[in-house]
Amino acid sequence: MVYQLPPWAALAPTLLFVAVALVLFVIDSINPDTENRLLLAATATAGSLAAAGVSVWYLLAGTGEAPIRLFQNTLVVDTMSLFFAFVFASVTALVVVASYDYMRDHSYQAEYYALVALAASGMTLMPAANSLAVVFISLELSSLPSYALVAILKRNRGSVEAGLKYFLIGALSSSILAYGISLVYAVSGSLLLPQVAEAASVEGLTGVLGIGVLMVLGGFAFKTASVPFHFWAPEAYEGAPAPVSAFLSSASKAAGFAVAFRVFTVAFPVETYVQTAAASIDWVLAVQILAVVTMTLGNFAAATQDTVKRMLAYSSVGHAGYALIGLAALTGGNDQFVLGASMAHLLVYGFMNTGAFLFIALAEYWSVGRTFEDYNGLATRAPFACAAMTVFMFSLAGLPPFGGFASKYLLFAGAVGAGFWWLAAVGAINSALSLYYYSRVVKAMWIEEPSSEFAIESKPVGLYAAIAAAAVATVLLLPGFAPVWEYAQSAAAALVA
Amino acid sequence: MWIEALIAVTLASAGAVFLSPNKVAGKIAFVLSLLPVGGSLWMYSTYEASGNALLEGSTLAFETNADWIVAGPYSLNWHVGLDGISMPLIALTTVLTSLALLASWTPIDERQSQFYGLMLFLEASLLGVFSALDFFVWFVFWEMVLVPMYVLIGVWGGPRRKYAAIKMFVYTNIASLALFIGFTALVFGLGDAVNTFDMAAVAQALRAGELGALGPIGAGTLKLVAFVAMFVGFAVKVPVVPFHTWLPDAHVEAPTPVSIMLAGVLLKMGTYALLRFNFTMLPDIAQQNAQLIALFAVISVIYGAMLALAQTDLKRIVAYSSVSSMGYVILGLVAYTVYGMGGATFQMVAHGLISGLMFMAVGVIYNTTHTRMVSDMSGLASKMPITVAVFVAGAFGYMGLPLMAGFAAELFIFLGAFGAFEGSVLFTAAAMFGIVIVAGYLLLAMQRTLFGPFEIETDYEVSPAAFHDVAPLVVLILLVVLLGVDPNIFFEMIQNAVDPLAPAAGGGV
Amino acid sequence: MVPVQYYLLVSAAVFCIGVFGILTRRNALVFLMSVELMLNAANINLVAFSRFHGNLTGQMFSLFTLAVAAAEVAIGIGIILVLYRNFADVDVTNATTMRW
Amino acid sequence: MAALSFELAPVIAALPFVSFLIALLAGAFAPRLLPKGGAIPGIAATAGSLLLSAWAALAVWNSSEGVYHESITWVAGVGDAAFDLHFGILLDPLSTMMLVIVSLVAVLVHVFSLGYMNDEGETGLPRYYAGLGLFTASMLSFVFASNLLMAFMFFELVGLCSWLLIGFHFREPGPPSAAKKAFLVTRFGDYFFLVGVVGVFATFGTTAFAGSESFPHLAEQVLAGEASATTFLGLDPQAWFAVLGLLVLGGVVGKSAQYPLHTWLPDAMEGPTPVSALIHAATMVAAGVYLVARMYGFYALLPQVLAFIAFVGGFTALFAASMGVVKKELKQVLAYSTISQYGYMMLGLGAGGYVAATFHLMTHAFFKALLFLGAGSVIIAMHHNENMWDMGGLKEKMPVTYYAFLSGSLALAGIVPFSGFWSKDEVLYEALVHGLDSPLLLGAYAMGLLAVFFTGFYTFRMVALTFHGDPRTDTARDPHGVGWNVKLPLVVLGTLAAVAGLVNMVPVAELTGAHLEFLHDWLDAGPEALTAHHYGDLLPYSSGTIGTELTTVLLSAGVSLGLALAGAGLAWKLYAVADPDEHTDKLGSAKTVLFNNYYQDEYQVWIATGLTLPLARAADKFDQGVIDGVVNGVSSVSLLSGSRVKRIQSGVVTNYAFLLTASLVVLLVAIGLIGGWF
Repeated sequence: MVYQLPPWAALAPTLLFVAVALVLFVIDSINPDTENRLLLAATATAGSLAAAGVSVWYLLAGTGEAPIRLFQNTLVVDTMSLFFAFVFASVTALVVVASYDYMRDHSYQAEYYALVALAASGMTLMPAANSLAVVFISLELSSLPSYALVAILKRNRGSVEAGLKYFLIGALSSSILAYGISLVYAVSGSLLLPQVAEAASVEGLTGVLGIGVLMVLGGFAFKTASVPFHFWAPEAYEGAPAPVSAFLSSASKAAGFAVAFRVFTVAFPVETYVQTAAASIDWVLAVQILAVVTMTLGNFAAATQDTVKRMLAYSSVGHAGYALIGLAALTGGNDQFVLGASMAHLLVYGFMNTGAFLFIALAEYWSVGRTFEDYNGLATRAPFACAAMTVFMFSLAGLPPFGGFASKYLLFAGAVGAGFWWLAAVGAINSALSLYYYSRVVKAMWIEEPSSEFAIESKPVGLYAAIAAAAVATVLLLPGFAPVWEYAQSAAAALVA
Repeated sequence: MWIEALIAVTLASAGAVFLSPNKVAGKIAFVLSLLPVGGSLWMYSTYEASGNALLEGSTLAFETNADWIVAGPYSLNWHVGLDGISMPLIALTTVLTSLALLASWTPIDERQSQFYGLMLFLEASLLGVFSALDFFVWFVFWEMVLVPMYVLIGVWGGPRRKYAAIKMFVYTNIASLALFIGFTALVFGLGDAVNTFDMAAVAQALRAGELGALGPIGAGTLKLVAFVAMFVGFAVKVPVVPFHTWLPDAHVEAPTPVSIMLAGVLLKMGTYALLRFNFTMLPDIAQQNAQLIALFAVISVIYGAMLALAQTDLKRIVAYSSVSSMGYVILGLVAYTVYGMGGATFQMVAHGLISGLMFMAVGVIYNTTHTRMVSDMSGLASKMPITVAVFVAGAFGYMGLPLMAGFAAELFIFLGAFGAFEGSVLFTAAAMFGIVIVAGYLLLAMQRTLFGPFEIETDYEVSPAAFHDVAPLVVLILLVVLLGVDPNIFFEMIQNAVDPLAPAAGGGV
Repeated sequence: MVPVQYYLLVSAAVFCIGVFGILTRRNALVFLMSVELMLNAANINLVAFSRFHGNLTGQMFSLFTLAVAAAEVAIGIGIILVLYRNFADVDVTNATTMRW
Repeated sequence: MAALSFELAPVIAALPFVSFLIALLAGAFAPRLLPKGGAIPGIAATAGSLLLSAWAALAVWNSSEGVYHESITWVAGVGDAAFDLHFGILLDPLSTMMLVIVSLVAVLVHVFSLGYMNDEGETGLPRYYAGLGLFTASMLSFVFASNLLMAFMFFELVGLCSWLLIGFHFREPGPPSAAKKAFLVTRFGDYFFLVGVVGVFATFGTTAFAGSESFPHLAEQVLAGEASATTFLGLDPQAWFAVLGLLVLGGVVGKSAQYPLHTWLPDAMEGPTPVSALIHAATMVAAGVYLVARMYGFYALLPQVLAFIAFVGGFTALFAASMGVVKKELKQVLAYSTISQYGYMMLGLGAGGYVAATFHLMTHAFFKALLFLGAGSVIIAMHHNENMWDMGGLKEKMPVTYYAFLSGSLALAGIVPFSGFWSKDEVLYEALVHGLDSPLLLGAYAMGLLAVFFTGFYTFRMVALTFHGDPRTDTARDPHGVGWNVKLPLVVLGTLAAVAGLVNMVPVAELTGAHLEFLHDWLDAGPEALTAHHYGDLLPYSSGTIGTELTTVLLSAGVSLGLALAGAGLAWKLYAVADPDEHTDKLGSAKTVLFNNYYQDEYQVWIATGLTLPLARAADKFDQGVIDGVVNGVSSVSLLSGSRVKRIQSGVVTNYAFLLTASLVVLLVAIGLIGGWF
């Protein structure tokens, strides 16, 4: 390569999102009453695709293989951060494209897309954060626009209620996180993750440090919608506009995991904190408890829902439990496999879960109704979209030939490999239960007779395109799982090896 | 590349049929399904392999081994190939699918293109299951089977189809998860000895005793636990009593062609996997617990047969008798003799053909009479003679009439099992009593439905079945007789493939 | 010089007061205030230990926290406004259309 | 030329099989092209088999080794300890004799069927002749089978054919039921047989009947301590071999309708009468006894088993004969007589009378086929009414049938000089001389002897009621005529029934010293290991005599003849009158028992429908309720707990805050305690 990009260019995905947000603000300022939805959506789409493209390019070019450290090591760009940047950017692109149709009657178009872009920029920063300060700020940067996005349907009681709950729990959680950070700082005297790792050797303050660590864990648990910080999730996902639900349940969750992976492996490594500390801070055990409770509660609650969207909301909680296995099965030894599996799962999950919520968006667009019964016989009206939804459901349930199969089973394999076969077993039981409620959707669409007459007047291009893209990605991610796995493994290697 | 081509052609056919109009989907699907039939027969005719695919010193037919996912410490390979155990099952799958498609023309009268597309998709998955030699690839296909099955039962099934479909779906999925955990635990327990999920590598390392501890679990316990997990996982699929209750429901509700596939091929996945995994990889555990496993087998045989005796629905009778017949396979496997294990494999093929035949015949009767209850009809023989003749022939095949495939298979199993391990004489003798009960319930059902004065409770005109309904029946019965008269068509290659497994046991017959 | 443990105790007390407020008050604005208390408890720690450790990281971070808190309040007030518009109250326990 | 006749041996069985295929295929696709519904190909095929069988018999006689033994490998075993499975042909005096008998009876039955089936306008003739063809083919293959496995296989096929033919009139309710019963009961016996076959394989690694690698030979060596064999269940060779012998015997008891598996046979009368003739005389029922004779070299080593065989045989002979005395239907009487006669054969075999039993097997084949065909003729005449009380006086109307039937009856009753006398007498003689040292055998002999009286009685009761006295119904007064195709087989068999006994007139031989034991010579002609002589050496019995051997012979013959005459005479006195009474009331309470066949059917039906079926239903209930209940219960419990657990999401955000905080505190405390922070 002749020309070497400057180091800050490693933050290109983040910068692109920030730029998109600013451009949208500019457009909005020039013509506040613009009716040109296409321009706004296209700008946002272009920005997200560019961000995704840049992430892929960097990954392929090996940019992150030697971590690029910026701003006095408070930001680090490595394979892992680029990997997640790709996840966020692609989910954002899907959401933005879908929103073109979904938000067609909305009056604050530019603000909507700008908020999405801002949230995305916060998310792309999160996996790169190498300082607890950056962790907190990037987390807030992604959260604050999200609150607004959830409540953006101002006249819709559901949306507002969802926004309120999300916000209140979020505020509480972020203050817990902040307090936790302050306690960790109290013991370690630094906010840089590698230096925090050394705090484990401080004598006498294990209790303070331990409380700090668990409170930080709580802050991340909020972001990932893990029990007991999940309470906002069912309502927020149900009440929010469906594309926003997709965004939150896929990208935002993945961001929470990304930051958690880095913080817990770099700042609170298992070797020093859990195994050799003066008094053990067994956060792995805490995560294991959270993982088991999260997947169980999420799946069991999802099994008996009446509305599809809320079922998906709970299933999203359940998937948080699966992804937590990545942290819960860390042993300080050969952790790359399971951690990488968890990352790969989050990527696949990004596509399949986004797709599923976008199908809900489509159904809401058609005013089909919210319950399972309302979906009865939908396949006779919209076979293509229903086929895509079937792909998402089966993939979420972990069935081949879809991407969710590979990632989920490798995740379980990772847990077994780490010696936590019981974690995999609990996951397995939950997974089987999830098959039940996912297949309820399939059953409603394909097997049941239509219960009511409704006409589908239009087939929105944006939604269809987004759903189709997500479905194709979900299918191709099984045969094409190799690159995902490869980069997930090297991303994990960047943290634990 | 032949296996890939076989699967790809089947998948492409599935896609083509999906897009074809409903009216001609059945015909297109049948014609397209002849391609894999031809392919598998060609493969059979050029088949050249020796030894067991998972053990040292084997050469496989049509083998491909390519990287699929290589990253981190473990690699997953696209590894497929055939040995004497899988080749017959591949042939069975293609042939039975074709015939099942033909048998679908009459009963499937809505959403045909979807139905036939899914059937072909199912076939592709099954071909994958029987040819894959890397665990992960195998598992992909193994689970892939569930998707079309669920929809096939759920959409085109009987009145309780939704219940049956979801039960089958969830139950067998739990089983898959159990076996997945069991197997991966073994792979990871092997530590650095094996860094792949290749079944052959894992099997050889396990047999070489390289299993170490996994976390807090010692090697001995790990072996046992993994064995149990995998056994339970496969036992659901087989199904072995007491994991069988999904099967009758699924059978009764499934449309005829799906029942044919279910009984004919899908159940064999379980026994095939038992042979490939439990009995090949952990022979010491299997042999230490031979009596217990044999007890499961005997209970399956006798209890399944007793249940069949109590049924009043023709399809349920055949469904439960499948439970009974698959018990013999378990007995043969645990014998660890060439006759026993070979007979078990042969029984997979034989039972596949015979149970397919029985379900098909019941289906033809149902198409005409619109009832399957034994009490609702009698004397069908005078109205549909050819169907009844084939039904009778199939039923006698099921009872193990000599010179039909079922007898050969059961005989091999009995020969292999008798005296193979401590107490095997009694277990074998007990299992053999199944041949009396099976005769009892089949003869009873036939006497009531097929013979006696003609009567029927439904208002449908009973007339002889159409040619395309009868033709697959006749083809099947001919195949059953052919295999019964000359089992060597498959048995020779089967023996060759199971022989390396048998000496591990030492004695036996 | 005041021992650093005292700051810890004070911050813990403030934090607990904030939590107590969140758990007992139903008014959304009070809820916000309580959250501010909790954040400030964190700030107390940060500033105190910044001094204790002899680096400015903590103090710098507390400034960020203040800024973020302000932004949070801004969003919060916005949401409370639309809450009031839709539910005619700022009682956070009123909005229970979605549950189970 | 001998070689060619042996080479053609497979054709003996293949010919009827071809006729089966012709009848089957032509019947399905081109019924019009099938001459006489398949009878002509069948007759041609069986006649061909008869000729080839006779030729093979001659060849065996002339061959230097007296045996022809060829086999092909059906399935080759792989591995060190494995054994091959063979199909083979064993032609020796015993098998060729049986081949001739079977094919002869088959030809005659085919011819008779022309009259009984074709002329009566039956439908489904191709199916009928296909069944006959397959039946004959299976039986012939069974007869020349060179090993136990092959024998078993065709034994089973014989069972299938019996099912097909007994249930020929499938539109009526009775025949399908009878067919089912026949198959099931014999299957029950065959279960033991199959276990035995597998056991023989496991023990000896071969099931061949003949040769140095045959299982009787190996067993002999093992018992002589010259070789060793694997035994199971911790038994010593002698006991284990006895177990094997008894297991195989299970199949014999089933097929040859010995007590307690005899119940299928009377029901099997639902089949067309020619089929009954075939089943009883030459094929199915004969198969069992033939099997014991075939592997006599093995049984001869096992004294306990022999005693058991003899006892079962003797008991069955008496037991069945006693039931025959009260039956009303012509064919029922014959059915019980069959059971009884096979009991004699078993008695003979068990008592060490290999030649005697084989002799009786042969003579019985002739006279029983004759009696059934005669009965068929009567049934044609009576428009398919089988009740003897509706007959009477048919003697004048159908003389050919009468005299043929009478010949058969005299043979059955054992009246000198008809064939049955010679063979039955020899059986009883063997039982007597060997029984003098063995009380068990003597008991069996006593039962057999007593049965002679009953046999005479029911036989002549049957003859008298059918042919003598006044016609008791209009049909009997004006019977339907029968054609040549009915009379020809009757004449042939009538002659044979009268004279076949001459081949082995033991008493005469003893009396005169003349060499008249042709059958004995014939059965001694084969290879050493398969000869009657060799068997005699193996047998554990010692012979006793009453006085001299001559007096014993005469005494035995005299007593049995006397009893037979007494029985016959009593029947004649009671029933050969113009208007006979039933006389059954004189039996008192025994009458009910006899009419109900000692409640044998009842308890067996009870085992099937009163015990097994309820057990199956209970299993079904258990399956649905408990096993499936657990499965469904797990899902219900899961869903219920799901609907409970989701209630935690109350919708009130302050509750969420509380739960969140509380959980965090709990987690903190728990981890803190575990970690030892405090």
